[in-house]
Formats: sequence, C-alpha cells, structure tokens
Amino acid sequence: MKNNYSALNLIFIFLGSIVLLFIVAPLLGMLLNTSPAELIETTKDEEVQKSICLTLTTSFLSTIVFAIAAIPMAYLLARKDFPMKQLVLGIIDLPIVIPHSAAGIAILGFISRDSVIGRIAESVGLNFVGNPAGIAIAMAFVSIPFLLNAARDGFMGVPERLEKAALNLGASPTRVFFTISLPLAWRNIVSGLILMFARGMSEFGAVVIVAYHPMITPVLIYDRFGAFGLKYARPISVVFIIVCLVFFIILRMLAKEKKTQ
Amino acid sequence: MKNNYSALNLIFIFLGSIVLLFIVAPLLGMLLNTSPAELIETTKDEEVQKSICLTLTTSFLSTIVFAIAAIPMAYLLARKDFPMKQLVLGIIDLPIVIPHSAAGIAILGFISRDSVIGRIAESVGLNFVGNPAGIAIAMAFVSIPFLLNAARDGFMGVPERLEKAALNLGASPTRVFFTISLPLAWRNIVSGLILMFARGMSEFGAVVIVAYHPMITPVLIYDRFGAFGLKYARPISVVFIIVCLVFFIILRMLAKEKKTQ
Amino acid sequence: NNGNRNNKELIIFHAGSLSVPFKKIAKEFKKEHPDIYLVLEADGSRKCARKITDLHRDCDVMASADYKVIDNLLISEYADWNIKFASNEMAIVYHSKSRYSSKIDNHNWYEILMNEDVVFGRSDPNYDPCGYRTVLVCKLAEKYYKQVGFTENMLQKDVNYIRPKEVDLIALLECNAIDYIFLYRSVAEQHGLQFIVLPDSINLNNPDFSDFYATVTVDITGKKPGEIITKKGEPMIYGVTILKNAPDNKAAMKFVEFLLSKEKGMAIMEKNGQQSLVPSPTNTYKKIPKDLKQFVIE
Amino acid sequence: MLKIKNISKQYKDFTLDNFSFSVNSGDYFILLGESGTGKSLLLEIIAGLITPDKGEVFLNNINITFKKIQKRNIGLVFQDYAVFPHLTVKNNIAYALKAKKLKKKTINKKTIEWAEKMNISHLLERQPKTLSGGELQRVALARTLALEPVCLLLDEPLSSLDIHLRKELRYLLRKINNEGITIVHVTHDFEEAIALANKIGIIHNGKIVQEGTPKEVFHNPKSKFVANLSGIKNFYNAKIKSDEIVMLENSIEFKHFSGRTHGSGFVMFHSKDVVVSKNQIDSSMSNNFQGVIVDMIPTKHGVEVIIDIGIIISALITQNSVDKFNLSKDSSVWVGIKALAIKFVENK
Amino acid sequence: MLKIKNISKQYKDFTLDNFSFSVNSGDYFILLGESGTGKSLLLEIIAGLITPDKGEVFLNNINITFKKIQKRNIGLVFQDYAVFPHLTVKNNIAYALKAKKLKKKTINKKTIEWAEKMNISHLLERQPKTLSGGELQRVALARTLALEPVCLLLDEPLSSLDIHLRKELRYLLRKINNEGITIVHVTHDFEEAIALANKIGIIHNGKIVQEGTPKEVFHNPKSKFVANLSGIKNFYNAKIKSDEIVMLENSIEFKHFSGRTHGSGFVMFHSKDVVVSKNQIDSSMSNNFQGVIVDMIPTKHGVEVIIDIGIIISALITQNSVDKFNLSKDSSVWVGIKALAIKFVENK
Ligand SMILES: Nc1ncnc2c1ncn2[C@@H]1O[C@H](COP(=O)(O)OP(=O)(O)OP(=O)(O)O)[C@@H](O)[C@H]1O
Ligand SMILES: Nc1ncnc2c1ncn2[C@@H]1O[C@H](COP(=O)(O)OP(=O)(O)OP(=O)(O)O)[C@@H](O)[C@H]1O
Ligand SMILES: [Mg+2]
Ligand SMILES: [Mg+2]
Repeated sequence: MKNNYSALNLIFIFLGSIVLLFIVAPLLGMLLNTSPAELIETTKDEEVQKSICLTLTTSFLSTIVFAIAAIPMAYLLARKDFPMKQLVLGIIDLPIVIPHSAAGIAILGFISRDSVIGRIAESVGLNFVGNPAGIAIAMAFVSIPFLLNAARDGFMGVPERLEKAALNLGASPTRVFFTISLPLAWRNIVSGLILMFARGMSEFGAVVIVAYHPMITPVLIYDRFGAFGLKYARPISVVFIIVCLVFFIILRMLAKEKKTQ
Repeated sequence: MKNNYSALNLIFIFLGSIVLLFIVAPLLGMLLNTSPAELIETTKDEEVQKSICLTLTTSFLSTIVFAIAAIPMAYLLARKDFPMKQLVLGIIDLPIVIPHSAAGIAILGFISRDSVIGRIAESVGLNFVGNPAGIAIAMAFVSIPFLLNAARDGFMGVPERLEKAALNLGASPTRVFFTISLPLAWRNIVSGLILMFARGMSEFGAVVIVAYHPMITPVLIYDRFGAFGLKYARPISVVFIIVCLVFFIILRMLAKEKKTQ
Repeated sequence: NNGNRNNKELIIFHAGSLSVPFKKIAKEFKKEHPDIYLVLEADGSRKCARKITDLHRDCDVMASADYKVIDNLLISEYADWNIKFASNEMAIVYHSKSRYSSKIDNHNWYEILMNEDVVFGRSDPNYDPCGYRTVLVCKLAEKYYKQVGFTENMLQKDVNYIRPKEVDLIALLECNAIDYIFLYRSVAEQHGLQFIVLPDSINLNNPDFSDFYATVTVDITGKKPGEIITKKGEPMIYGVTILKNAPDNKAAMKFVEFLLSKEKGMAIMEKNGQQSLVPSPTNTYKKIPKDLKQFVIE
Repeated sequence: MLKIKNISKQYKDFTLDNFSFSVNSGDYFILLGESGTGKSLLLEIIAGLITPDKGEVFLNNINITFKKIQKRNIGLVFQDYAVFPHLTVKNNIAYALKAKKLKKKTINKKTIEWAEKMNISHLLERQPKTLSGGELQRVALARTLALEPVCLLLDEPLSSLDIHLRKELRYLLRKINNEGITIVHVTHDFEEAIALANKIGIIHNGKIVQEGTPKEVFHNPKSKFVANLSGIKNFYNAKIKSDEIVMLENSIEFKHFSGRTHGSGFVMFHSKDVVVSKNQIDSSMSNNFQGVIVDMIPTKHGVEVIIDIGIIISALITQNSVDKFNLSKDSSVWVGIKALAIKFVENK
Repeated sequence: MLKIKNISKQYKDFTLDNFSFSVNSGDYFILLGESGTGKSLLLEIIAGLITPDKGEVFLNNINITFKKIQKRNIGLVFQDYAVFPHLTVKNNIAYALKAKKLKKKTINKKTIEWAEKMNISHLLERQPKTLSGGELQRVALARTLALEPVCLLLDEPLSSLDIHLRKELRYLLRKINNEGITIVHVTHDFEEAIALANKIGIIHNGKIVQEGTPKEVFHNPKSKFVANLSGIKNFYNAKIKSDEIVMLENSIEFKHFSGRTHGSGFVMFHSKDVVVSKNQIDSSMSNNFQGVIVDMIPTKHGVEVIIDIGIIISALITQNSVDKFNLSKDSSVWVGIKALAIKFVENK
C-alpha cells in the first residue's frame, strides 16, 4: 500500500505520539532523576533482588494458576447464553473498581484464620496471611477481570462455524477447544495474560493488607519511601520498571513467535 | 447444538463457578457485614454522593478524552510495522506495573507548577494539582494501557481485506476507518473502554498524590477507614460497588444493542 | 523462611515516623537475638491500630506516634498498658530549591508562607496527628508572634496540598511541587532535609511549656463521622505497648526491653532526632509487666 | 440408509418446509436447486450443525437428529471451505486424522496421499490465507475425504475449480462412491448432476419438486424450473383446446400433434427445433410467428437467439445464419416450429 | 485503455512473471485459467490492493501503478465476496454511494434499483451471515456495480449462481459493457468466456499463453491446455513422419491427410469423431487401435468414454451404443478414427 502518508495516517501518528509522550514523559522524568550509580547500587541490593523475584514469581504463578480456570470461563461467557448473564459480566468487572484497600480487606476476610478457606489451609499447616500464596490470591483478585475480558473477546471473535467444522471432522469438544478455539483466540488471551500479570505485579493496596511481609516490590518501594524518602524509593521503581519492560518485550515476542509458527 | 452438557462443558462450568465464587465471595462477605440501615444512611451522606459523582464523571471524561487519541494509536499499532515496535508495545504496558504512588509522583512532576504543562495551565488560571483535571490525568495514566491493548487486539482482528474492499469502493481512508475498522473492532474497544473506565475509578495511590481534595471515592474510603475504621469505610465501598455494577451492566447492554442494531 | 510464620517471628506495627530508628534498632536487636525474626510494618498510627481492632491482624508490639492512640483505641480491649518513650518536635521543613529558602528563618516564616508564590503542604488534621499538630502550631504561633488571623489565613491557603500522610508531603517537597511542609523534626533529619527550628513555645516538644500548649485547641472528627473531638495542645509523646493476644509475648518483651534501654534502643532514637522520655510517668502502672517496670514511674 | 423425514426450519423470511427424501447406501445423490433454496441449510441439518425445528434424520435406521456432531460420522465439505486459518494446509488435512488418534506415520502417509490426489502437494506448508479460491476448495475436500466417513455431504465442492481439475475430481468422487461411500452432493450445475449422480433431487421453494435418476428427471421435467435446469429453454404452461390447437401461457396458440383433445399441462420444444428467418417462411412448418429479437447469446454450439413472439422463446442457430440474415438485437424476424416438435406433458 | 505492462510479483512458491496485456475501451476481456495461476492476484494488482514487484498499470494512458486504491475508479468484485459482515445488505450496496456523498434519496433509489437487478430485493434488511453463497455473491456484485466505475474487474462473479441467475446476470453484464464500461472478467468456465467476451486471454503458469477473439482462440488452440479448456479432449504433441504418418506423443502412429510431409506441432480430433466397437471394425477408417476403457462419464449429449490405446483418448458415444456393446470399465474395445478427422496445427 502506498497510502502510508495519507492525511488520516498523519493525524493518527500525531495522536499516537501524544499518547506515547503522555506515557513516556513521566517515566522519563523518573529515569532522569536517577543516577546510574544509584541504579547499580539498587540492583546489587539483595532485598531489592529478592522482592523483584518474589513479585515476578507470585504474579506469574497467580496468573497461570487462575488462567486455568479463567480461560474456560471466558469461553463459556463468549459462547453460552444464560439467565443473568449481564449481571455476571458486570460482577466480573467489579474487582477492578473496588478500592484496593477495600479489596484487601475483603480478601483478608476470605482467607484469614477464621474463614472456611483459612481453616482448611491451617489444617495443612498453611497460613495465607503473610504468605506468598496469600499475595497471589490478592493479586489474582484485582487482576483476573483483565484476563476474563480479553479472553472472552478473543473467543467471541472465533467463528462458531470453524468449531463446528472441526466437530464435523470427528474432533471431540475438548480437542476442538484446544486446537481451534484456543489458538484462534490466542492473541487476545496473551494480551489478557500480560495485562493480568502486569496488573498483579503492581498491586499494592490489597497486598499490603494481606501481607506486608514478605515484601513484594510495590510494598518495598512504599516502605523505603516512608522510611527514607523518594530518593531511595525511586531507583527501586526504575529498576522494577526496567525489569518489567524487558519481561513484557520478551513475552510479546514469544507470543508473536507462537502465532507465526 | 445439543452439546450443552458434554463433559467438557461440565468441567468448564465447574471452573467458571470457581472463578465466579472467588470474585463474589469476598464481595458478598463485605455486603453481608453491612446492615441495610448503614447502607441507606451512607447513600444519604452528601459527601459520599458527591465523591461518587466526582469519581464517575472524572473517570468517564478521562476515558472519553484519552480514547480519542488512544484508539487511533491502537489502530496504528495493529496495522503498521515500524522499528522498535516491540519496545513501544512494552512501554505501553508499563503504566500498569508502575507502583501507583510512583506513578502519582511522576505525574505530579509532569503537571506541577514548574513543568511546561503546569505553566501553560497556570497562565490560563488552571492548577492541575487538587483539580478534577489533575485527577483525570492520573486516572488516564494508570488505565490507558487497558484500552490500548484491547483496541489493538480488536483492530488486528479486522481483516485488512475488508478495508481494502472499502477503499476499492471509493471510500476515503477516514471513511473506511469509521465505517469498517471501527465498527468491526467495536466489541473489543468497548471492553477496553469499560476496563479503562473501571480502572480509572479505582485508582487511589496515584490520585491521592495529585489530589487529596476533592475526594474521589477511593480516597474517601481510605480517609474514613483511617479516621473512623472499617465500620464506616465498608458501607461506602458497598454503595460504590453497587453503583459501579449498575453502571457496568448498563454499559454492556448499550454496547450490545449498538452491535445488534 | 519468612514465608510461613514461625514462633520466632515478631510482628511490630509502628508509626511511619519511626521507620528509620526502628529499622536500625531491629538490626542491633538481631545481633543480640539472632533467633528472633523481626517483621516491621509501618503505617499511620491510627491505621496501625485499625489493623488490630478492625482487621484482626496478628501483632505483638505496637508503637504509636501519639501515645493517646493506644489509650483510646487499644486499651483495654486489645492492650493493658502504655509506655511513653520518646518525644518529637514540629518543624518547618524545606530544601534548597524552595522559594525564599535563603531568606526564611524562625522570625519571618509566617510571612513567607503566606506569600502568593509560595506553596506549603500539611497533612490532614482528621487523619494524621501531624496534621492537627500543624494547626496547633499555627495557633500557638499566632499568639507567640502576635499575628491576629494568621491561623485562619493559613488554613485557607493551599488546601490542595493537604495530604493524608506526612510521607506523601515529603514526596511533594522532593519533587519540587511545594516549597515548605510542616513536619516532625526527626523525619526531616532522617531524610536529610533542611528545617527551621521553631521556638520551644510553639514546637510541641518541651513538657515545660505544657500549660502554654494547652491554651490552644483544634476540633477533629471523632470515632464516627459528625462526631467531634477537641484536641488540646500538648507535648508530642510516643507510646509503645504489647498486645494482649500477642502471638509471641516473650519475644515481644525482649524487644520492648531492648527498645527502652537507654544505651540500646533509646540511644538510636536520640541519634535520629527523638529525645528519650524513659523513664516516664504512666497511668497504667499496675498493668505494666514486671520486667518493664524499670522504664516507668508511677 | 440416509433418510430425511419431515424436516422443517423456519427463518424470518425463509422456510424449509416438511422436507423429506431418502438416499440408499452407496447412492450418489445430487440435490439441484437455485441459489437460496436451502441446499446448504439442509446439509448442515444433516451434519448436525443446525438443529431443525421439526423432523428427523436417520442414518442406517438410527435416529441421529439429536446426536452430537462429532459422533455422526458424516463428512461435510463446506461451500465456504471453512479451512482453519491458523493451520498449514498439511495440518488442515491431518486434522481429522489426528482426532482419530492414528499413528504419526499413518497420518503423514494419508495426508500426503490425499494432497497428491487433490493436486496440492506443493502447498502442504502454506498458510491458508495465501491460497487461491480453488486451492482452498481442494484443501477443504482433502480434509474431509481423508476422514473416510460413511456418508459424505458435498456443498458445491467443485465450484471454484477449472475444467481440468473438475474432471479429475469428478473421477475421484465417483471412485470414492464406488468404494461404497454414500454421497449427497449439492450443486446448481446440471452437467455435474448428469456426470456424477445416480439419483437426483430437484429442490425448489423449500421443497423437493422432482426426484429420480438423471434420465427420468431430465427427460420428463415436471416444471419449467426443472426444464430450464436441464437446458430446455422453451417450456410453457399449456391448455389443449382441440386435437390441433394448444394454448400457451393463455396468450398464444400453437398447432400440435400430441393426439390429445383436452387436458392441461406443459408444452416444451428444443431451441434447435426453432427455425429463424428474415421473412415469413413458406414451408411445411405449421407454427409461424413474427417476433423481435430481444437478445443474442453466443454459445459453444452456435448462437442462442431470444425472440419475443408474445411469449419469449429461444432458438439455437449457427453463426452463419446470423451473418446471412444480418441478425441483431431488435431485428424483426419470423420463426417457424414444426407441430411435431411440440412435446406436451400432462400435469399430474 | 487498460494496459498491464511487465507486471511481476514473486511469492515463495509462485511467480507472476513479466505479465503484459491490454484491453481497449469498451472491451469485454475474459482471462481464462486454471486454479492458482494468478488470476485473482492480477486483478488485485490492477485494483491496487497488491503492489507489484515490478511493472506498470496504465488506465487511459495514465500510470496508476502507485495511485491510491480509492482514487483508481476501478471496481473489483472479489472472488470471496468480501461483503461487510456488520452492515445489512442494503448498507453494503449503498456503501460506495454514500462514499460518493450522493443525496439520500438518490442513494436509496439506486440501491433498490440494483437490488432488483440482482434479484435480492427481498434480502435488503438481512445481515450477511444469514445469506447463502449465491446471495452473497449477488450482494458483492450489486455493491460494485452500483458504483458504476470506468473499469470493472470481476473475479469469478457467477461461480455460485445457478443457471437461471447466471443467464440473467450475463445479460446484465453484457448490457453494462455495451454502455461503455470496460470489463476484465476472470473465470475458468470457457462457456462463460464464449457467451460474454469479445477478447480472451489464456493464462497459464503465470503467463498469457494465447490471446484473441473467442473464435480465434478456440478454433486454433496453441496448446493442449487451451484445447482442453475449449472442450477438445484429444490433443497431443505430434511430429509428422511422412505425408501419411504422424507420430503422437512419441509413442503411437496415426494416419493423416494434412497434406504436410514434415514439421512438428499438435494433433487434435473431436471426441464425437471417435468410433467405438467391441470387435475390430472393417471400414474406411484408416486409424484402428485396440484399447481398454479407463472411465465412463455420462454427459448431456451421451457418454464420454475414456480409452487407453497407449495414449489416453476420449470418445463421445450414445447411451444406446453403450448398452448395445455392453461397455463398462476395463472392457477391451476397438476404436476407429478417420484420417480426415485428424487436425494438425503447426507449432509456431
Ligand atoms: N440464520 C439465518 N437467518 C435467516 N435466514 C437464513 C439463515 N440462514 C440461511 N437463511 C436463508 O435461508 C435460505 C437458504 O440458504 P442456503 O444457504 O441453504 O441456500 P443455498 O440453497 O445453499 O443457496 P446457494 O446456492 O446460493 O448457496 C437463504 O435464502 C438464506 O438467506
Ligand atoms: N500472500 C501469498 N503468499 C504466497 N503465495 C500466494 C499469496 N497469495 C497468492 N499466492 C499464490 O499465488 C497463486 C495465484 O493465486 P490466485 O489467487 O491469483 O489464483 P487464481 O488464479 O485466482 O486461482 P483460483 O481460480 O483458484 O481462484 C496461488 O498459487 C497462490 O497460492
Ligand atoms: Mg449454499
Ligand atoms: Mg482466484
């Protein structure tokens, strides 16, 4: 196409640049206020390393574990009609909107020693509060809607006709799901997974109520900020953001590869 | 289809129920701990009413205003290849992951009196700090990735062939965008708008740095919690969540209607 | 193995302003008791209490920036006693880029702050003790400097820069969004910020001026919305207690002992800008554990 | 063994009404019909993709109306191909085989085999979106044929193919049918029907209007519609007035020799039996009319001339005659038809 | 006025190579070719959907190779319809008209007009996904025709339509062409080519192998491929050995009467000129061979019998003869062809 530079394109590029600038400017401001020496020092700080690892792994695991249930649910929401579906769809969006500390309080009630789940966990010697598992649950709660919505949109974009064609070829519904629906919705699901993963990593308000320790990076930043001020919190933020950026780029590239295979 | 109750479906329904329960249980716990009398009283509280209105309108306006630039950008990201595209995609996900208070501080640097934007605003008598406009900017910063990603997925799902067919019929690129690309990506875009709207409403960490007053609901809840404890924070959360739920259901229904027209 | 809670884990909720000294104390304490793992959780003093009373979070030791928080919210349901252990003072904090920073001193600050192009921040009186203390300082200053109407003008100016916590204010200051903040001197010292030392008459530090402090009051919200509590000016005093249902009472005792010892904990406190009050008078003398009696006077 | 019984399906402005037919084991049944008469719908109902409002489908005397799609063992080749866009040609073809859990080697062998039969071996590693229409159609065919179902439903499977490939694939389809697989094939090309079917059903307005062997159907069309399908262009409602006169379309009288004196039904005659000339023809032909040329269509065997003589008739003449009489659109001409060429078919 | 010059386009395993042809104003040009020879590709290059690697496209002597799609004023009807799935049939048809910013009333009038011409008036409010294949094809046609472009590109526009509609639409297309619109039409149906085109191009292996009027092309096919397309099934490479003997495919000798004594090229003869019998025929026919029946295909005009006599030949005989000799697959038969029926075409 030789339409690369049509008026519309120029307007779009202009608008896109504004958005990009809007995102980049604050980040750049943060980066420029941090000296390389500080960055290096922060990278070497064992507490920082540990917390970034913890954040990445808990969010990653919580994303993976909950995806196993959320993706099938998204499929149902895309394919089936049932009474009160609109209500269910509305409910699904709620965790996004709940004030984070309220979410934390709600989850605490859900997993604390007095709750059903808490008691079951205790009987096997597990206490969710102050435990990575509890952190993962808090992360999942606030971030699962992003996966659900993205996956649902993805599945809605898969023509039912192709699924039926696959059934006609003798494939079981399970096979059809894994070989047709899932791959065709893959792009959206990956987007959803990345959003869920990212959103989980950033959660502070809910996590800090469930578990101040072990410290995930947002809590660590808050803690350092409270104790020592911006100067000590900023380098951690920058390191964390850089690590995340690298992660996202890798994830997106992997996802792309998967698709073009 | 008579496959409604295949084994796969039952497993999916089971998994879906778990997810739904996981979302509903904490919310229900919160609801059950709130007496109707408290709810009614809270609803009548003028400060609560005002803050909910403020939250809805700022988040709504910030979503709409930024969508005008974000949707075209998503279109570019879906259609064009350019150097460092993976980097741009990674950057777009960053605002999700940035610790919220760090985001708040970054935005403050961006809009405070010393910044270019702040000075321009000051010259027309506007001060972003402590102003709904500032709140909207903070909301947009943390929530814009959700719209960008959803819209991008939507546009990627629109066959380029149809766009070319429309061009062949003599439509200008602008017309093609508005009559073909946009409507066909509509479902994803609406999802993205709702997510962005919802995410904006829930933002606390970044907003509280830019503006403690006027109080958006998450700030109000935090404030009440700190000052009077859970008993006074919970009913506001519940009222807020109910209002949001109603809003989401209406939005989703409107979006659906739009599509089936 | 900080994942699963074991018996040797000691949970301490403390006021945000105690973060720095407590971290250092924890380090020293660790040397003496390597088997006890300290878990420090910083938050606003009242919020710390809420975590215990409303959220039923496990906690062994609670240290508040205002000993009354313990008296009002924890005693007697969650704690039996309260030891005042340190004091602090209010200061006006700034940095080198603050407007008029080269001119300001403790004779003209009340004028400079009222300048149109100067922005100052303070924390929310209803929420943060530092907030209502700021108001009290202003009222005292009005009397001390004989500036009629100063408090009123002050409270109306720059309301956009009221924040719930003092640490948020530091961020605003550090990123140059504001010029001055009302803050605890200890925090300013810990963050390496410049500050104006206010006269003892108004800085809420010196118990000798208690009577003068008590001449001003401020109304803040009470336990319920609409309810009003009137706060009297009084010296700033930090309190500490061990919770009744502390998971590890023994370790908690060891920590509090360490904290209150003159040459151990209190030395670190003083180094970080907070004067020791130990031993101090208490009205819960009877309930104070035997080992800690040495730090109080009846 | 495939029996469709009283199938009905109602859409807002289309109804499939009480549809019934049956196909014996090993039959090659072709459903011929115009666009939008419900042919595809019917195949999708048989395959289970669409549930009918009413009626039943039997396969080998078992009611499969509510059987799951994947359990029916009925292969359907879609009119719009429905090739899986995310799989290569190879994986598309192998899809059904993999579902059957065959050995890898067998799958590979069969895939290559069917690709060869379809002339698409060179495309095995291609993504569907890079394929041409005809290539896609062959992938769709290979995919379903590789499954070797007991019953094969083909929805216009050769529409995008050129003469050459069409010939090859017709051969293949007949071979598969000979091997015992029942085939139901939908098309609107009656030559395809003649070349392949041993039984034909004509579908019109949501009903089967005629059924039988290709010969039966095309030699005794029961309606203008069927006649047109079979290439007879001159087909009219008729009422016999006397042993000599028959009235066509209530508007024009023809001489006939059918030996009947009354009755109503249809009259038909072949285009090639119509003689055209510039002036009135003085001959033994008993039907002579003047008319105007409405259209002229070149065909393989000469030129088809469409003439309005009160009714529209079609005449097939050579290019020579066209040149000789200098015929063109709007020319006024005379036509002649022998009474003997007029065939009368009684209605019911 | 439409001139394609040295167009090349390279894909991994397909190449369109130095493609050139030109179409005069008002021509009805038909491109005939097998599946996957690049017909659709070529149309998309002309319309600007695909940029060629090399070469130029001229419309009315203006180089439009790099002109924007929407500025070309060339209408393209897609092989896969490309109907907009979110618009009703009505809005699909009106799409181009709205882009032209016509008055609402005019748009409405034209839309209804074209829907009537395409026989889809009853579908105007329908969503595309509820339409049948043929209905979709007509929507696609109406949508582009309503635009009234100066040049119309049709990619197998009648493939999903039944005989009846096909006839109507052929009439319509000819009418449009007569009104002065240049048409380039792609198909693999040579009857369509005869019925519509005044100029034909045969495309094979990414090149135009023959070009001319339908008559020129089908009477003097220059290759087996063209011959097959035109329905001549017996077409072989040949080398004349003497004034009597010609060698076919280097394997079998035929008698001929072409009057030539040497040269190489092609031999062809019509299926209907091949005589089949059970025993050797004692007649004036000079070419007699024994062979085995490979296949039998019923056709409109009898049965086509494919016989292997060393080379594969096709004979068209009546059903009667089949019954009489009791012919079936694998029967051994004799064939006879008169030397006069053998036509020799020299190569270049
Ligand atoms: N979901 C639907 N809603 C409404 N009408 C429908 C739906 N599906 C099919 N139809 C209508 O049913 C009729 C039959 O459709 P079908 O696809 O079976 O036609 P067809 O005989 O295969 O035609 P073609 O030869 O053009 O493919 C069409 O008029 C179509 O518009
Ligand atoms: N993007 C692509 N990448 C690779 N090969 C392609 C691409 N697009 C088309 N081709 C190949 O180019 C060749 C010509 O395709 P085209 O669609 O033009 O064929 P066609 O002549 O229209 O065939 P048909 O009659 O089957 O529609 C095909 O072999 C096709 O596989
Ligand atoms: Mg069909
Ligand atoms: Mg094609």
